[in-house]
Amino acid sequence: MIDNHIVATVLVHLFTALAQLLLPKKTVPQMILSIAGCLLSFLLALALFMKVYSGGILTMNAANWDAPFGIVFVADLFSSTMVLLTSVAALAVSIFSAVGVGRARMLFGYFPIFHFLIMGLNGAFLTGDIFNLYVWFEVVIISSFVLLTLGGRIPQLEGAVKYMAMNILASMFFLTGIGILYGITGSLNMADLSLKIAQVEDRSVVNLTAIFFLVGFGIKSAVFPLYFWLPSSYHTPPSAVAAVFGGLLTKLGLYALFRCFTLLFVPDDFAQTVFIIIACATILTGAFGALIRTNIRRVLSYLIVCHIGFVVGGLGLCSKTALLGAVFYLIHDIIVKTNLFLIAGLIRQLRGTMNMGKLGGIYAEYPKISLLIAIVLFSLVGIPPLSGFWPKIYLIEAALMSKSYAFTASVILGSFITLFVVAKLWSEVFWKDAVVDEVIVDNFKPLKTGRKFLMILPIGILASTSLFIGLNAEFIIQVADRIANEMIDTTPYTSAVLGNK
Amino acid sequence: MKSPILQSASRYLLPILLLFSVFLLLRGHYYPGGGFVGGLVAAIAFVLHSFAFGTAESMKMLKYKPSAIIPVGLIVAAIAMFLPVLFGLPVMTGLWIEEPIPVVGMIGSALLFDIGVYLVVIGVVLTILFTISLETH
Amino acid sequence: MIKHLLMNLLLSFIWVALTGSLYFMNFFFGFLLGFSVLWILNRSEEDHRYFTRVPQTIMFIFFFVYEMIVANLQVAYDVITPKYFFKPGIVRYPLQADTDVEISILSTIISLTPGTLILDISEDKKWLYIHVMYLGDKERFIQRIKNGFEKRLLAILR
Amino acid sequence: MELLLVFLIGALYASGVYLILRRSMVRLLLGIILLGNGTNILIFLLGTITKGKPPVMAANLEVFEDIYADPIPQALILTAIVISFGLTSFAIVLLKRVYALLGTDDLDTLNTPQEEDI
Amino acid sequence: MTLNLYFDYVIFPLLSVSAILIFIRLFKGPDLVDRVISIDLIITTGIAVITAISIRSAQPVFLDVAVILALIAFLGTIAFSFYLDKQK
Amino acid sequence: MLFTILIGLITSCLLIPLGKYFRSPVSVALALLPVILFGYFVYHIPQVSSGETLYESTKWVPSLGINFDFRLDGLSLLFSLLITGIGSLIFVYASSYLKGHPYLDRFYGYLCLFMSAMLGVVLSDNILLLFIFWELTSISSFFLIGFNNDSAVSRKSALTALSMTGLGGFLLLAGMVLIGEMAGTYSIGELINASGVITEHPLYPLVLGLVLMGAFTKSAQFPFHFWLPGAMKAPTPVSAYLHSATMVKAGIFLMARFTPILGGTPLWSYTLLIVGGVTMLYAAVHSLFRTDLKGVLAYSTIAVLGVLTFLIGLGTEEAFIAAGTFIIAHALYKASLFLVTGVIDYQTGTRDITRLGGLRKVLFPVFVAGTLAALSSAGLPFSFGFIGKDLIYEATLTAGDPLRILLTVVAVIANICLVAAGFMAGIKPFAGALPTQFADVKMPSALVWIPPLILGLSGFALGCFPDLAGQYIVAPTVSALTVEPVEFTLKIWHGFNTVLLLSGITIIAGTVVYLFNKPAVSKIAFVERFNSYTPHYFFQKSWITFRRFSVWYTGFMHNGFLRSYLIKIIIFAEILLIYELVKGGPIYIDYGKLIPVSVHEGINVLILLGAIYLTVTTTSRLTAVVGTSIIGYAICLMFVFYSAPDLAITQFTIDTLTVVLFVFVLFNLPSFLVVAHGNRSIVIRDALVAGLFGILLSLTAIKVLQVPTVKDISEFYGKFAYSLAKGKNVVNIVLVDFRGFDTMFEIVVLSISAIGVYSLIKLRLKTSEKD
Amino acid sequence: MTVTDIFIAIFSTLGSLAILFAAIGMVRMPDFYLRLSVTVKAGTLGVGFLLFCAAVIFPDISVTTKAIAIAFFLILTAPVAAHMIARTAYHIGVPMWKDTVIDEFETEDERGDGEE
Ligand code: NA
Ligand code: NA
Repeated sequence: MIDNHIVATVLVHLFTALAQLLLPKKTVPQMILSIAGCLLSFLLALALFMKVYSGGILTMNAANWDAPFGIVFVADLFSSTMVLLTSVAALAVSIFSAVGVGRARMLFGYFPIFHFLIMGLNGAFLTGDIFNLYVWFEVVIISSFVLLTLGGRIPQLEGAVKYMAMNILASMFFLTGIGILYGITGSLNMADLSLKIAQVEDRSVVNLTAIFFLVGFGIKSAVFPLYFWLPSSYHTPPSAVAAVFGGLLTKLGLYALFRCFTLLFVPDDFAQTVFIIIACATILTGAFGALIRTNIRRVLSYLIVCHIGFVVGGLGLCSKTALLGAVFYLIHDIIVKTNLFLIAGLIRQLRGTMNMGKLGGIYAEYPKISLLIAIVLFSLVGIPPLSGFWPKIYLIEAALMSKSYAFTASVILGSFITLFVVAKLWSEVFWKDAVVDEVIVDNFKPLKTGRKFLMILPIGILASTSLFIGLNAEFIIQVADRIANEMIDTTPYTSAVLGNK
Repeated sequence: MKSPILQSASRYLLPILLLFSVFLLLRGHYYPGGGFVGGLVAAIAFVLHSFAFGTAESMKMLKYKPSAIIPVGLIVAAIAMFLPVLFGLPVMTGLWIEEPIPVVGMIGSALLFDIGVYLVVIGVVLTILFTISLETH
Repeated sequence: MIKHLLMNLLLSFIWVALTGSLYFMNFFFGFLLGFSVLWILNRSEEDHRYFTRVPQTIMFIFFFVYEMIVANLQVAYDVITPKYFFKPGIVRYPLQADTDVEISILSTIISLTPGTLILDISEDKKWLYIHVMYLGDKERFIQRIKNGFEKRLLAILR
Repeated sequence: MELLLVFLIGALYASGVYLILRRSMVRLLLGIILLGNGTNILIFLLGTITKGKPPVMAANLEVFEDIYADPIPQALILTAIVISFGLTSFAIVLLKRVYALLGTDDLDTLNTPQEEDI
Repeated sequence: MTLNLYFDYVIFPLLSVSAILIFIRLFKGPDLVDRVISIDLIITTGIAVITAISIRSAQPVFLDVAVILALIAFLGTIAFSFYLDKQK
Repeated sequence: MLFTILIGLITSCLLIPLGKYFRSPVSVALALLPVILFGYFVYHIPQVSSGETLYESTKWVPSLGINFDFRLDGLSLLFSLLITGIGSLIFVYASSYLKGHPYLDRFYGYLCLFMSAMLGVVLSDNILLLFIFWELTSISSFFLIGFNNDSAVSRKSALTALSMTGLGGFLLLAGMVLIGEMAGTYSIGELINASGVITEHPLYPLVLGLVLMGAFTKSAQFPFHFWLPGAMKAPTPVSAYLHSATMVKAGIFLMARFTPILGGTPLWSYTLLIVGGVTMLYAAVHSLFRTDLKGVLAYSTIAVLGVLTFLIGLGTEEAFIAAGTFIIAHALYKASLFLVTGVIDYQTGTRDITRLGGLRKVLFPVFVAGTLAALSSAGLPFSFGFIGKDLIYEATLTAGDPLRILLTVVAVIANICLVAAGFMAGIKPFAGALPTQFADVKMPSALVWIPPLILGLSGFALGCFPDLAGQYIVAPTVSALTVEPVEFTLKIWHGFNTVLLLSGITIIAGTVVYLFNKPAVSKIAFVERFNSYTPHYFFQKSWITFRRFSVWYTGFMHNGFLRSYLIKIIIFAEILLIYELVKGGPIYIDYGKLIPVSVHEGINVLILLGAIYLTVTTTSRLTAVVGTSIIGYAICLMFVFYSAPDLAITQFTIDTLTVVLFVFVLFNLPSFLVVAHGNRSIVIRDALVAGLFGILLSLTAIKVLQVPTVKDISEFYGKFAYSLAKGKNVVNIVLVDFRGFDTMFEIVVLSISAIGVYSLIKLRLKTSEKD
Repeated sequence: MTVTDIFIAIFSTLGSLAILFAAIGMVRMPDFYLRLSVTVKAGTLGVGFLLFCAAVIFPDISVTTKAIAIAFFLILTAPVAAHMIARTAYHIGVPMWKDTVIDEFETEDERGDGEE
């Protein structure tokens, strides 16, 4: 079935970026284009999601070559959900950028690169071809390099060097894995691979291949002990950029990890054990780090790591409940983490710093904004019935079911530290009086009302999305449940792509 | 480091390289070559020129900033990619003019796409090299 | 002169078309044929440069190849025998050629001939600095280049 | 021949890894380049290698009559080469900027203390 | 003895030995410029090898590679000389 | 019932935009909310007391079995009445107590939220739903405790309280999920039926531990009690509401709720008995050493919570009756005492017992309220406290346990201390001479002294007509715990028996202790000497150690050195690869399938290896670049050997351009890689790690080479390249047609990197430019 | 072997030998300038011979033109490259062989009207 709709979000971002490249010196039209593009892409993503939700998996054979001969794009519920979430996050960040990103950065290609990044993410979620996935990964990586370094401050560059080295290493692992995969199957189409890998007699070769994907995607997802790039770099770029990074980049790694380890390789006992160990260690690592940091974005960076452990654990448990929980967590995390980094940016706008020691008094001065932020913070912790709560039930249930007490304990400890850290953050940043001997640089107050609104609006959009996820958990559970089914039974996927061959 | 010998050499090498790059571009469908290599060779032609005459001189010769070529190339390629959608086909599907044209052979969206690639590569390589060169020297 | 060259090429192509075989030797043969025809036809015209220059060029190429082989052999001999015979040096060579094209072609040729290598050219383009492997006598070397490559080259180009 | 290439791949990966573990940023870059080359050859080798049969049809043919080298790994590597050129050039310029700002390419010095966070 | 065998046992070994010798110079240096001209000559030898392979495998397609090498190999040398000149 | 919860939530949400209208005394109008709810619950008393349980259900998250399932049985009713009843008085009290506070509206918002959450906890018929409200109480109490957010101590207390209850909460969640897993349901009604399945499950101890951790942390049982005294930093209405009547009782409620599910086993009983007993003794004794009024009350509250735990642990019908009664009694007198304390604090500016006295002369109505509450707390006849105390002794004495004497003794000792503490809080400030500095203390608004007075009076009212409470509230409560109807009457007079004797002893001994135990600063100093043996100290120390470990661990893992990160990544990959390679068994090579080596190919590889060696070992940047470029050229040649002309061309051009790039960039760097020479052992280590990686990759490659390859896709390309894609260079066809999408976005990658390079070099932010 | 084959064998051998001489020269020559002097020409010549073989063996004008193009490009570029690197070497002071007889470039430099 020819359905160009699948790649529509990709194309929208591509053409938005191209249009912006043609207007390099005009920041306001770029802004408008960006928001319009994101809005359009959001609507398209929503339509795609609805279509897939009601009608099942959709495929599109690029260049009209049947799978497995050409590159195929597949919108199953997992990918279309990811695209939808990406679109929501992108829309929010795009609006925030209008105020949150300086003109100088806009003049040097902030917006086009941002759209290329989103395009890359969408492409990566939708592609059904492993090498094409690599290309999308590279689009994402190079865009993130550029966004990370845009501005060229010393900490930015330092972060970028580490970020770059480890991400390129990850790509190397990924590409090596693709090479081996082609060597043993002669194919690149993921559905085709799924069938062909099952037929390979020498399982140890398959397991070896899996390791390369594990390490490659593991680095991207920032799991223990591959996570170092994340806390080295996420505190450096402008907040709008950090928001995209925090919300989406590691999730792409997780998405790929899930795709690969459900469609291509089915984890054996060893792999499951590895995943569980990784998950526990990741949670603890993130928790320890978040506990001791004082810069908001550094804290958030470690919290990202911590919560990635939750999701990876779901993969390690590999039961339906676990996958459901992991997917739900992923959905929740994308929205909340994006929002938190935007909030960090807002805080910086309000006070000129992100150091908890120097912050304070925001609650007294901006009570309503603070309460809005509180919702997001407590969503992150998983205070019921906010969004982070539901997946934890599934994760704990799955962990207890498979007698994985270490993981259960890690989830509890991770949740507890998150709670503590968030409460402390609230108390330090919002409750505490403004620190007396610190000069408060409030760049928010002098803004025009419209621009203030543009800064708050995206946070509000994302917060309401979080609320929607939390209060309408049944719907999200339905979606996650179907996604988990897709992961466990891949026949619909392969037959949708290959036609019942 | 202006060398008259290099300068005069590059004066005749530049057109040769450019011609050759177009040659590579056009026959890519049949022989080794294509948009990438073509673009790289064309870029090298200008790089050579910049070695001989200085980057500022090369920029002057190009008239447009090399970075302006990038979006043009991308748009050409994107059009080639998007064109089939207008005919109700999946993106990227090859569209062909029925009759082959002498020298080039079959003309189709693939060639348009290759031209886009060619332009992008020129733009990219020159942007990178010229930016660095202008900043440093 | 260009007119003649084009005409000659046209004739070669016609020949190729007539014989129906685009084989290099055939084309070359066609070219020679065309050249003789043109030469015969244009004997009365004043501009004879084309017809003198083609043989001159061919002669020059042969001269160059000859020089190259001889010098190569000399160097080859020196390279494989244990003892070094060369007396290297850098010579300042006064140029007669003055246009860019002339200078480049001349320096290319000098560089391509074994034993000599252009190091640099003076700002005013009057002098070449040539690295020479076997520098017996500086003046003799300069004369050899002047009467050899440069003279023949200028004869063709001017 | 394959074994020789296998050995070569091992050497490329090993040297690449060794170089990225150095303190110098230039070496880091070189290491990345070597790793990239190693990966490319690995893909090339594992996609089976064929001598003297390029996947280009002779002018008079419309399908291959003989065996030919697998074009897919070649296309993949080509893409990979070009992509890594993009990444490498960015990385090189990053090196340049870091050097310009910090006056060193010693990676160990890239540790602005946390107190300087905004 | 066929031409192919002649190439395998004479031409390729000759060229290979040359490459090794040049590489020794590249290794020894002593100056950077020595290494640069070694690269240059290695590429030239490469062109020769490609031509030989093209003949040996009856695939004129490979000559296309040689064309590119011949046309742009010198750019590296120029770049190096540019570097050395500027650095001084 | 859902509306009882929603109404509070909605009110608190409405207070965000409309708050500014409620910062004045108008706020007292908000008390209508709990009053109405109280009325609602009172209305249901007859139904419930007749043994009926009311149910209500609204779909929410059916997949998880979490719906708005509510039940109103005796237990819920008891707590609902307390929550809304005392809540009404607190709402009234607060409007005057916090009059003029700039954030009064927020206070009411939190209070409404909290009340709803509490109602949710007690009304839920689903343990996960219960948990949801449970966590909401933690959060809303966090905001209430930290209400005076400009005070550092306040913030710290809020944080500690949230941490303790939060940690317990997560454990509770795990326990509940496990229960659900065992019984296949989260519904309380169904769980009660499935009780046997759970108690006989091998994981029962774990479940019990998890659930009780939740309950103990929330209801401040030893050794988790220390957050409660800290939480007294909250405004007094909060202390009165949360820490006497409601939130801390949520833990008790939980235990009661789970009694029919998890209870009845020795493990359950002994755990509760021991924890409850230790808590009540520890806290009761502790309360005598406090000088802060609120401190005294806090510790006595903890002690009472211990008593309640203890009673639930006893598990007899008598114990349940006692617990039910005592909950009411305690709520009434403790809330009253807190409110009285609040008035004293508000009017005199101090809560220090050593400085207070004689206030009856200036604050007479308050004095009445305090005295009534203190007497009820002491368990004097005609007070409801008296009934409660009697029932406790009855419960311990009829425990039928070999330990009943011990239990009774423990109860008596604890109660003696509680009597003294009650007097200290309710009588001491009013007794004796009025210090001169308090002579001009004014009478507060009636809104402040009426609520404690009502509470004190109702304590005595119920004391006189105990069966009113007994029949309508306590009995249904007990039957909710025992899951069968119970019959009993609460009487003031039981005749002369052991219980009366014990009551008498308690009151007399308590009064003696009160008279001889002079609160003094020296005593605090005395207690502080034992600080390092307290659980609080232990927890603090552990937390500090934990933090230190975090600092060390984070510093160790994330030490700022890129190469340390990279080596960890590589070693991780190596471990996995080694495992799989070893597990995969020996590696075979089919030499027959290999292509023979030609001289030039071999030499090419040799040169490659040499160039690699040169690149790795050289100390000159430029030589390293020369080395890499040779590597690139040799690879280009290799591509020619193996039929890849397109690759060869691309590799060559790109390699040349890379050289140019390097050259452009490198020349202003120093030419020597001086920093490269590190510690020799590091070099060896890195070389080993790198070498191992190479070997593993080679072995992997060899293994993969043995797998037969499938070529159907590339054959398809060969077959249709010309007929369908109209080209003869298949690689190029793949690039622009078959896999054109790759190429399209590959040029995007290139473009982005060009933009990046451009901006990296050109963009220089001024320090003034913000993000 | 046909006549063409023998013809090709001879010329390819010549070509390879020329390159071998260049390589030997590369190793053996005492200074940079001498090495450069040898290599540029011998290398070009060697390739030229081999290209001639290719032109002969493939009966196709496109191959012939390609061979000519390669040779032409080499002749065009090799001396330029050699000149550039030699000049640079001289500028940065790469030493000449001890037996060098005359260096007029140096005197030029001293006169001060050398480049830059
Ligand atoms: Na000799
Ligand atoms: Na010469």
